[in-house]
Amino acid sequence: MGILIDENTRLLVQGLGRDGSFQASRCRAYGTNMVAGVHPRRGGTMFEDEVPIFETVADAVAATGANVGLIFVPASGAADAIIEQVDAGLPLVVCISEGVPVQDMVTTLAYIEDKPTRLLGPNCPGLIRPSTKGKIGIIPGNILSEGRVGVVSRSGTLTYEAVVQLTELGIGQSTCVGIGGDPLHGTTFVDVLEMFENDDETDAIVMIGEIGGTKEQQAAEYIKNHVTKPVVGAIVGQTAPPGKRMGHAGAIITGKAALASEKIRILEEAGVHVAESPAVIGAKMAEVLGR
Amino acid sequence: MGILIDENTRLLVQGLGRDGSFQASRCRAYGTNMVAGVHPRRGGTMFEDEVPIFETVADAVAATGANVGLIFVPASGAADAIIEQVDAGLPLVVCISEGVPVQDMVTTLAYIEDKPTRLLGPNCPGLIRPSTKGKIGIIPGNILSEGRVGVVSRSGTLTYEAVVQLTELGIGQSTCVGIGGDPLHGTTFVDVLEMFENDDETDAIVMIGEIGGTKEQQAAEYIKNHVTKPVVGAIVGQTAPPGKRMGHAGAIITGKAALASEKIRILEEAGVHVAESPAVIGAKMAEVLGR
Amino acid sequence: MNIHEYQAREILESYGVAVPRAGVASTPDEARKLAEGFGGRAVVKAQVHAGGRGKAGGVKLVSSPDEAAEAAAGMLGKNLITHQTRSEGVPVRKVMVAELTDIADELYVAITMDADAKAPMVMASSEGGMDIEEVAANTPDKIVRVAADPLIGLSPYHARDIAMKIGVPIDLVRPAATLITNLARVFQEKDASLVEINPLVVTTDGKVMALDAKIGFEDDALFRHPEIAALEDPEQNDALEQKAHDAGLAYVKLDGGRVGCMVNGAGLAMATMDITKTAGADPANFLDVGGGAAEDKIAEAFEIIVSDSDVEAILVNLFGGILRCDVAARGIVMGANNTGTQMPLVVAMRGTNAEEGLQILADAGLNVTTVGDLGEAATALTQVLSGGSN
Amino acid sequence: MNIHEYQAREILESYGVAVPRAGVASTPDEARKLAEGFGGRAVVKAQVHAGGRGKAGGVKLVSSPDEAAEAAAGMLGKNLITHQTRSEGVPVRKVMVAELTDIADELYVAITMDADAKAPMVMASSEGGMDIEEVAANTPDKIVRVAADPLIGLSPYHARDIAMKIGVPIDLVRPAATLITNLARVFQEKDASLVEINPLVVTTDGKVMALDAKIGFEDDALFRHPEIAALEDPEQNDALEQKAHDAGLAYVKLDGGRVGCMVNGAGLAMATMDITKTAGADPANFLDVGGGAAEDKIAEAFEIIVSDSDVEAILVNLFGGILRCDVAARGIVMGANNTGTQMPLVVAMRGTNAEEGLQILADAGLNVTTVGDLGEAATALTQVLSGGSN
Repeated sequence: MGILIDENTRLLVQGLGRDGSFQASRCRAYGTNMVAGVHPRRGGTMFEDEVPIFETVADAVAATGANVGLIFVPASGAADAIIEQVDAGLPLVVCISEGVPVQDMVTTLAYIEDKPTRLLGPNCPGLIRPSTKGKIGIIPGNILSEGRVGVVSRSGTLTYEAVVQLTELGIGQSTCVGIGGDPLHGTTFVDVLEMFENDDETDAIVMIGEIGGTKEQQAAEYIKNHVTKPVVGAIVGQTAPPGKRMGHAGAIITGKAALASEKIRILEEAGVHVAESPAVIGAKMAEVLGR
Repeated sequence: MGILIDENTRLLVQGLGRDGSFQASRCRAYGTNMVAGVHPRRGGTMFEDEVPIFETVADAVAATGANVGLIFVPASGAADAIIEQVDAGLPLVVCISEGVPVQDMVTTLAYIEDKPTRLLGPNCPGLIRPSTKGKIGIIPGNILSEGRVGVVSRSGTLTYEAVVQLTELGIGQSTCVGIGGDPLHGTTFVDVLEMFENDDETDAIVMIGEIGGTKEQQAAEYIKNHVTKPVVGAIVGQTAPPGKRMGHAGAIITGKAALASEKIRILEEAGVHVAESPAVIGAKMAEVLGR
Repeated sequence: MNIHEYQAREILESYGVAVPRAGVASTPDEARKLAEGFGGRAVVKAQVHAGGRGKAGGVKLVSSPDEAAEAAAGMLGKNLITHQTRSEGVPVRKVMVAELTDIADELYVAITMDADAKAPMVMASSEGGMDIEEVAANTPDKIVRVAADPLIGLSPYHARDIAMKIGVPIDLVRPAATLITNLARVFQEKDASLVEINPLVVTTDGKVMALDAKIGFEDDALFRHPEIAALEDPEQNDALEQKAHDAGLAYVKLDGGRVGCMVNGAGLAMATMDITKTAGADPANFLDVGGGAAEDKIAEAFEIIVSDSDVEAILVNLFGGILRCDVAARGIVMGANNTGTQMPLVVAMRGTNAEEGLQILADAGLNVTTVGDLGEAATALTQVLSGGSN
Repeated sequence: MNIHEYQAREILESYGVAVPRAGVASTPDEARKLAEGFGGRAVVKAQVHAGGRGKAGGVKLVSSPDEAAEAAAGMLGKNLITHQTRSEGVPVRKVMVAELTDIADELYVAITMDADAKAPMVMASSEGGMDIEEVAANTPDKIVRVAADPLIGLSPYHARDIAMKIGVPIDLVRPAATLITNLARVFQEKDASLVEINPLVVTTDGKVMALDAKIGFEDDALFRHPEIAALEDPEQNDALEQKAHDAGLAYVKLDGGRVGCMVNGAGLAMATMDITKTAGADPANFLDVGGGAAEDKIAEAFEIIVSDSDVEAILVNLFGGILRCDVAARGIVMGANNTGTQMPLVVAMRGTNAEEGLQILADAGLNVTTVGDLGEAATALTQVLSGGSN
């Protein structure tokens, strides 16, 4: 079964600048079926000689039946790109762009609330599913191995770290999802936990959180009440001082609930196996799985 | 059965200035159960020694179980009052205020779209239902007689004219609803026509339209497909010149569809009995009813 | 409320919309100096609240400062008569002098409020510089219509899409889209009823520019835009309409009618106008005295009707509610006394204190025919107009 | 981005928010003249980007122009040290001199972004003039919290409700509500991260006024507010943080740490900091070099870490992706050469061109301990810090 993407995934990439083109190319190389690109000034041309580029998302969807959108446009235009993809009816939109103004996300999240589109991100690495060779985003495909552990994280490179640890211990992954480091984002921990819980390809879950906000608390609440599969957790930022933003717009300690220690406590209360340090996420999962 | 209000109607009136107080008093005199007033500076006092006044709509609803809101606040605050009443969960909100900025209504109508509240107005005379002695607005109670004809209109005083004609011919009314003269308003002709069609207290319908917009066309389309009860129609503004606003913000001829003659043609095509002049609305209904 | 082109140009400029360099002149000499500043070649445009200026001689291309002064002299202080003005035309007090623009393409874009979409609607076309209603009638597929979202406004991607669809060259799509987005911001932030750019031009040196601009504003929202309200030019309006507006009355002068109408309520006022037609006459005006009019306001309304030289008879149709008929009657008597008119009145009064009101009119010795309803009013009016009397 | 109080006051004033009369002075003489304008009685406030000024001597009440000059002289050109500043304090270049206000009541109102509500959140309290975090901790029921609607903003009725709940006298509820609505407009239209008025005062002569104002802005949205970006005062920031910021690096100086951290990715950077802790040391900084850093940017990041005098060892943890490890290694070598440092480096490099990168570091003769993962990094770091070596 799997989550978010499958064999029928048809990828549309919006924003084919230097980084966007590089990453779109990597998605294709991993095996993802990219069916369309969107670039207002390059409509009518081809991407890598094989994928048609359109002026607008609506045109691209109409012509190619694309069903997943991936956004690499600059932050100033990212919210508009999300809305364009939502209006075009794409069921899944993944926004990689970092630095989207938070007020733009206030508007955008409210706008899409009653729309049938799921948004992942912004400021996220996207997702990857080894079993179907599906990669929507920038997670390096070579570090993954196919398997039955789902990974969900607020961070990009830290996710890679965790995946490497798992892979090195022979523990493969079902799907790996980065929900992003911004305080206002689309898909949440709870959303992904629910998908993994219902996914027959996933046996256990790694959830990597960080300081700031209360999304980990909401995840803990959900895990306690709804998740039967084992969850290994990690929270980074134990050494971060209060009031300082740690790179991610959302990673800032603004009160007790935002502290790493508080999040760890609540996750442990919810039955999550919290790794003692980010170096032992893989080891913790091996322990939990009895390997 | 009846429409919009019934024996359980509990009226809240917001905006108890000179006109609002006068009209609230008339509603009570007609027999309407007014349970609360709202006025920020008069919270804790009583209206006419019997009805408590609250500072906020939420407080008033919580304390009194009000289920219909009536708004008389000045136009500049009318949209905010509508939103306050919607947020307080009132299922029916009637806004009498005239001159509400159209951009305020753009926002307000979009805001309430997925809320469970029905809005009538703004810039409307409200509604009145003789059988339950319910009056929510400013339609003079003394001109009505109880009966089985439903009346719906964009105009205030013209509605009174039609009601007087009916009453003088011995034709009583079930409910009389003014949807208002603004181009952007809540409840439409189609909404009220649907209610009358489903109302076991209504045998026939009077619908009074005017120049401007295409709401009468939408009504005609609905009547053709869904209304089995006889409908007598009237359209005023046959002598109005194009491009000039006839008092009502919505009463302006901006193209062919806005013309009275065009609306009459389409209503007649839909099977509506259109009165030859506004002077014979009652006579037309008498003819249709075979009296 | 309407404003002049030069005022619209300034508003657009403050929103970052590209417009030609221009200035406004009240004298031929000022026009000369402005044209000098643009190197002599310029366009001189009469500033009036009406379209059709070009055909009426209100727009002149000039190729020297002297010609600019001459063109301005030919417009300033005169009345300009176009197909959109009343018959005597409207006075020209100012001209706008603008630099000439080398045009590669003329496009059209406008924003209005759309009652069905319940949101601002952008209408755009590749056919700029023409009468857009003709374009809409003859080649409707050349009009692009996109509604803004009521809550988040016009999305940039929509603006880009519109620019592409009306044929903006691909390299200019971005500035054109920004311009369209800014027009939508003007519309929304200033409570406009219309923002119309005709033509929107692509210049030969690769710019997108609003060559002519028309902006109208919602009267109901002027209270929150004092800077806009201050732009009003009462002289451009019909004198009677302006007087009624100042008195807070909804009044519209109708050409060629001879029956003055005085009614409370817009719908009933239109019905009353229609009734005069069935009586074989044309209404001279729309007039709604409103809900709670006091005696002196009624008197003023009456005087405005009487001072219309086309009017031969007056049809009064009042439905007492908040308005009390006795108060209205006293206002009519006051107005009649002030003007000394002996014009015949056909009067229907119903509702609050109607009998008292009719008695007051009768006691005042006015030339009144009292009727009971709209049908009787039509009959009575026919009699009155055919020379019959009560 | 933060701005000074006097700048925040000007923004509020432009939105119609009532503020005390005030001016800004760079010299004692200017302060004297301002105080004269207010009749001598005034408050002199040091303009620094930090709270806690009162207790630190940065706010002085004066009763004559001379006293104002004296107070200003005591602040200007000095560093002010408060509990919110770094240990050496921040320089005072300007003071604000404001008229004294006769206060009847002190209230509190602030707007921040709320991630759970996904909308701006108004927090208000009857307990103004105090540390609001203490109020929240001790008497949470004295804090009113109301979220603005994400699409239509803060409704006037909500603002009115807030004003009533925090005890604004009934006759002043309307102006207080307007003030709160205007704060919400500032927050939204200027892309603020914080608008805080503490205290919001009710004056003895019946006005509602923002006596002290703090406004912060979202860095990510500064591109659309050049007028706000221009208000930045780099001198108020930590010098290293400012240098990193100018270089486009996300860097935060951490007090008392001795292990410099150089990482790509914010999450991995926090993880790396946490790992240093497990190795028995404190991290000296947070540093994310970002996704696609070029050689010279890496070099600059390295130099910033080295120039922190607290740093004794550096932990490099890079995950090659868009970032290529060979490029990063060359940047590190460049930075090491530029600074001449011999500091021990513990380096984990994984992903794109990792082996090539490690080889470059080895060839350069730097004091490098290479590790394979985070766990090994902790072990190696412990050894390095205890004087052991590779």
